[in-house]
Amino acid sequence: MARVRVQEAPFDAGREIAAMTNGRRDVGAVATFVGLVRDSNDGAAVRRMTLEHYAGMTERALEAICDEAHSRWDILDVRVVHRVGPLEPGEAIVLVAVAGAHRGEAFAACEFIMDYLKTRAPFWKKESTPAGERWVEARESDDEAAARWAEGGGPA
Amino acid sequence: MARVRVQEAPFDAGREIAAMTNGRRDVGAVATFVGLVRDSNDGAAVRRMTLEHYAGMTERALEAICDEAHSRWDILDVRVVHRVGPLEPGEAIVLVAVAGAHRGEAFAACEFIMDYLKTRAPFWKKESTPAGERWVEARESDDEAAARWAEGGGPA
Amino acid sequence: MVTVLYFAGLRERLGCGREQIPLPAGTPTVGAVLDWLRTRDGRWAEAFAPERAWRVAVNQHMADLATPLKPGDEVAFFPPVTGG
Amino acid sequence: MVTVLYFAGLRERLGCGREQIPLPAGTPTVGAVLDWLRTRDGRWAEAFAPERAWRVAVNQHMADLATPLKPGDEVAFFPPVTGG
Repeated sequence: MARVRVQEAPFDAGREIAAMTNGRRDVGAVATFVGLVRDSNDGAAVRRMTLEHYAGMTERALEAICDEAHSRWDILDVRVVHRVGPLEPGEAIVLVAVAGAHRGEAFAACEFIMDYLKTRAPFWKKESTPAGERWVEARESDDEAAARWAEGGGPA
Repeated sequence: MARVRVQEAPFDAGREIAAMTNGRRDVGAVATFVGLVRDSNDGAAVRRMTLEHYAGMTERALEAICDEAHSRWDILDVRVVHRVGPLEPGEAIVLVAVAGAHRGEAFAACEFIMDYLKTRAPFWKKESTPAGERWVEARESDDEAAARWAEGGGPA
Repeated sequence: MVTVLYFAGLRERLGCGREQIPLPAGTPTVGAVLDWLRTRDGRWAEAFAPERAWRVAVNQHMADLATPLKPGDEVAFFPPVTGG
Repeated sequence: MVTVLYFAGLRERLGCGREQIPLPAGTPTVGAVLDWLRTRDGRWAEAFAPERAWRVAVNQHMADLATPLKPGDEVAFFPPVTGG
């Protein structure tokens, strides 16, 4: 399976981890993040969420983020799966999994990829609320999270 | 399924994540760590690893670490599964999964639980190498990782 | 000509997802394209008003007002991203 | 009496995983148990020599030399942990 995938279908985190580790004996640590649709956001109930993206650029941007993670940390493999289209609360949106020899680097690279994905990959969320549909606004806290890594180091 | 489990059987990370999130609509983030047996350690080939533990105290120690994570971060649920008995290189040893509304807290709590588990839960690893069997020595780097959280804050 | 794409809220506000426009004369840049778009009608001037946050990519790489353009380039305008 | 448990390398070195020993007279503490164990024979003195790293738990909670003991307590000695 490709390192980066954008798809409408659900994914299985266990399978993604297995695909990275099966047959390998040098992986000591896999850090994984799964993001899900919540039923409330900014004080409003969320009934459904629809994800739009910029096909082509999305894959390039995600590949570039994975390459950047490999250049910053001594990690062995990465998987990024991001869903698009309509999603219900409780459904998974995104998976980032990082395999490495040791846990510190796997955790740091996984968090880095999520922070960069949130600010650099061309996805947009539209929420359906009781008051109608609305595009989700970008968050300053996401910019701040991504800015932590600017010095080439980051919190870990 | 119980929040903390010590078992000989393998586990499925995808199922553990699903067990925490199925039926919920308030979880926005799940951070997961899986630790695996590597085929080398401290310069020697590892053919097999055997995990011993202090039944009873292990579960208490893991429950206390989970409680501590809940008291430090605004998280929604935690799962810790740790295997014991003989394991081959490539097999998973431990899973820690943390569900929260937001990713920063889920990542921090997951890393905290792993760091504390490594220094406070009564498990011991014995490696089988070409030169014979040996008990794994505790690492200073694990003590340092756990000490990061002493001020109640930590790196995130 | 260059291809111009619009995404998400910007696409909806403009009622347009994709169009071909002439490459601006002189030194063609993203800024020159934007100046030309703003002269069209109120919707375009409003969508790209100074207080609005938007991003631009050229040939699927993040770009800015000074990024030079050549015939056949793909220029995409969109709001700050909100994936993940 | 108290129950004493040994784990991992310590269990192997002592050739013993579990035993019952008398509660020390006077003020019974983990330290008093350890003093008594060290008087037994070379293996015990060696296993608990000052340069060796070990940990102790009383009734399945981490403890130290000053931890008081009462009849029926479970005292466990083991090397620094290496799970995860």
